[in-house]
Amino acid sequence: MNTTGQSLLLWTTPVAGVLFLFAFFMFPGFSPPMSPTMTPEEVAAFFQENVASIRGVVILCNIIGALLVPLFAMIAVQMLRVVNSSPVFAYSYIIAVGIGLSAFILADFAWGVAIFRPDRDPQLISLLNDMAWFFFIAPVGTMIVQNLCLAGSIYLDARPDPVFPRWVAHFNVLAAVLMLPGAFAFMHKTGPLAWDGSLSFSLRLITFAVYVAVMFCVLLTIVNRQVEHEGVAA
Amino acid sequence: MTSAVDAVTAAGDIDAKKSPAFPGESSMWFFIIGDLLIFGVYFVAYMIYRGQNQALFLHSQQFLNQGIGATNTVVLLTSSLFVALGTQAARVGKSVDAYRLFGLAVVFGVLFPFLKMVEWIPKISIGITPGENLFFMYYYVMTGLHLCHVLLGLVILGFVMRNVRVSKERSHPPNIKFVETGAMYWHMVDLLWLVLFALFYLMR
Amino acid sequence: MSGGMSGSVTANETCTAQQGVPWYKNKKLDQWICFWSVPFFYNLFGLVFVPLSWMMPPRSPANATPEIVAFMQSPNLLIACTILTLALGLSAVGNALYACQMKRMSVSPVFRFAFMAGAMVGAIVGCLFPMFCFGLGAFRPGYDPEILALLYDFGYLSFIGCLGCFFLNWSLLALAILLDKNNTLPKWLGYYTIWQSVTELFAATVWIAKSGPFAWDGLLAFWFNMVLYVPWQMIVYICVYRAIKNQPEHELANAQPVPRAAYA
Amino acid sequence: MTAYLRNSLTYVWAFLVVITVASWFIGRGHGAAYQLDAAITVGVLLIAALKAQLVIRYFMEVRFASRWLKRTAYGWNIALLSLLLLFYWLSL
Repeated sequence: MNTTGQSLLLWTTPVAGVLFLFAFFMFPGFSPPMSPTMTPEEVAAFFQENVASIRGVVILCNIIGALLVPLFAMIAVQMLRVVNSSPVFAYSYIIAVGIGLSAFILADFAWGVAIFRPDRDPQLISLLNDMAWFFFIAPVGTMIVQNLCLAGSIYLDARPDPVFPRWVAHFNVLAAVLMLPGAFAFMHKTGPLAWDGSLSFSLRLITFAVYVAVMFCVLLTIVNRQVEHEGVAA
Repeated sequence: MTSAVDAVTAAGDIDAKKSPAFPGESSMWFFIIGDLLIFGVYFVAYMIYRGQNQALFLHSQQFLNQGIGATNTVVLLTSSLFVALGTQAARVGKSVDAYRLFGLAVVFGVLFPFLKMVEWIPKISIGITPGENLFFMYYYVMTGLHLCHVLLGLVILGFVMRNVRVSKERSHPPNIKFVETGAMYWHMVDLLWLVLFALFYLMR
Repeated sequence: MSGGMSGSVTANETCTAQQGVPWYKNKKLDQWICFWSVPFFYNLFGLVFVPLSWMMPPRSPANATPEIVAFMQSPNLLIACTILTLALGLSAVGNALYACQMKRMSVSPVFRFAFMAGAMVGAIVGCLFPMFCFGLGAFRPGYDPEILALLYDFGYLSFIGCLGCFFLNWSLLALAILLDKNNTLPKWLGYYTIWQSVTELFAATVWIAKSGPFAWDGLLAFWFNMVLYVPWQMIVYICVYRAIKNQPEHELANAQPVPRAAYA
Repeated sequence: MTAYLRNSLTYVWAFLVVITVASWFIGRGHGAAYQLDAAITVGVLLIAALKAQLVIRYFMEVRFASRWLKRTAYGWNIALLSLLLLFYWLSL
């Protein structure tokens, strides 16, 4: 197996990271995040005032979502090297990534359609905005299952020299737990669990950012080790 | 009356005694019986819903083309005959005959979807679609589902022919279990159409 | 909807599958963890769609606007959304179990990869999206009745009318079972799975009929399909249980100690 | 190939075609509006069931099959015919 391609794809992750930071500070809806208590008229006014920046972010997020796929695909490839009795964890992981990514892209599209004609009926703009937030929350569930599958396959790795170090499993469980409160945003309009709250929004996004950064470093090491130990050409 | 036919015609059979107690794979019979039950539920439900609105059903039925329906019945019966004869031939190892007979069955089988299109397209083009009323919903769903069975059956017959051809070329007997399994499916397709024809085209 | 099938096979059986080995050292532990997550998922799934949201059994497409509005604003829908969001990832696990069995069959890998692609799309458009359509109405009760009616139609049609992905998936599964020479799953299950994929075709009428037997709450388009689907889901699950249990040791990837250099 | 013409299956087929034409003759429209007509309905349903019986018996070779299969296949046909006639009668 040649790992040049693996390394190359892996480096799309920092590109996504840079774009993510850029988008985060460019989108006024995210700094500070829009409140779920805004009335349809307020939402419509907000979109009308920030047309250019939101539009930019919608396009960027579309790309960011896709740029993160290679990282998850790399994790899946390495999961398939882990020795369990079957590839069931890796397959679950791949399907869950597909679901989570589609939800993220749908969120992005809903915002994109809202900003395409911001002078639409405020009710419709507000509906699209709500829909976007709903789909933005949805990947929480798939991330939890993804992380637990990865953790499970690491814990059960039968190799004497495991593919992933054990702490990665603990780290994945921790990240899953920290992202979990995000799912409760449907039930709260104010407070830390609302979609702009400290638990559902800040904690979740920080966890996700740290998670991506850490997994990037982990995979970098794994790919390098694969080169070293197995003599696969880099 | 069927036993009388048996007595008269059994002498002409190529080799009736070689027929097995359970033609084809037994799992195919599981499928056939289940499929017959599923269609049976739909047929009975059709009769019940028809009873609630006789006038609508009677009026809508007039738009169906009985000629094509009857032709398609004969087409499927003929195709079924060739499949049955082909199975008999395959059973006694006459691969060349079997191959020709299955070929004829496929030729007739292909006529069915063609005639179905001749029937459907003018209807749809004058605006008679499944959304027209309950009768036409039933008509399109049932004939469409049956058509799916026909198309699947043609694929299966194709595999049966391949099996027979290979046996012809290598001059060993064909895989009779597989031939029978495919044949049973094709007869079931025929069988379902016989009921469909009566229920949709003919009854009042 | 088909929860509670776990009663017939108890957790103890899986633990004693290998004689004298504690459950946590079972070589098939990964498969068993995923396997037992399925009843958990289906129970949650049933909870979300039936007693929490009362979205199922389906309401009539012919309902009057006030009825639709009242339903769309019921606050339980938001709890249902939360649970579904948390549980949706488990649908991936359930489908991965099927994909793993397909890997053991003597068929091309294209079957399991196409199956996995169908599972991804199906989870979004046939499960998450409809629930969100209902949740959106409950989240902001101030929406116009027309918007709520739109979400109502969108929700039900995508839930019950989502047939392409599932037709694909069940056909792939059925075909794989029938073509398989290793007898991983029984042949009759393959035929039963064909009916299951045909019921998906029956559901096509919900996009047309607004009332009667072919509407999304109709006798033929919904209830009859349920009569076929619910036992199928349980039977296929029991068959997968047997397949995992009877999988011979030597077939397992972790059966032999892995030598250090045996990578790639 | 002429052996196949003198096969019992071919005779069955000829009979099937004849009764198909007969049932079409019974049920054909004359250009007039269709009226509820129990005689036509019972006639065509009986012919359809007879045809189904012949196909099951001869083409599907159920006549040589096990008793279990015979009962199931013929039972389906009889049950379907009875239910169809029953619900037709109820709707009259």
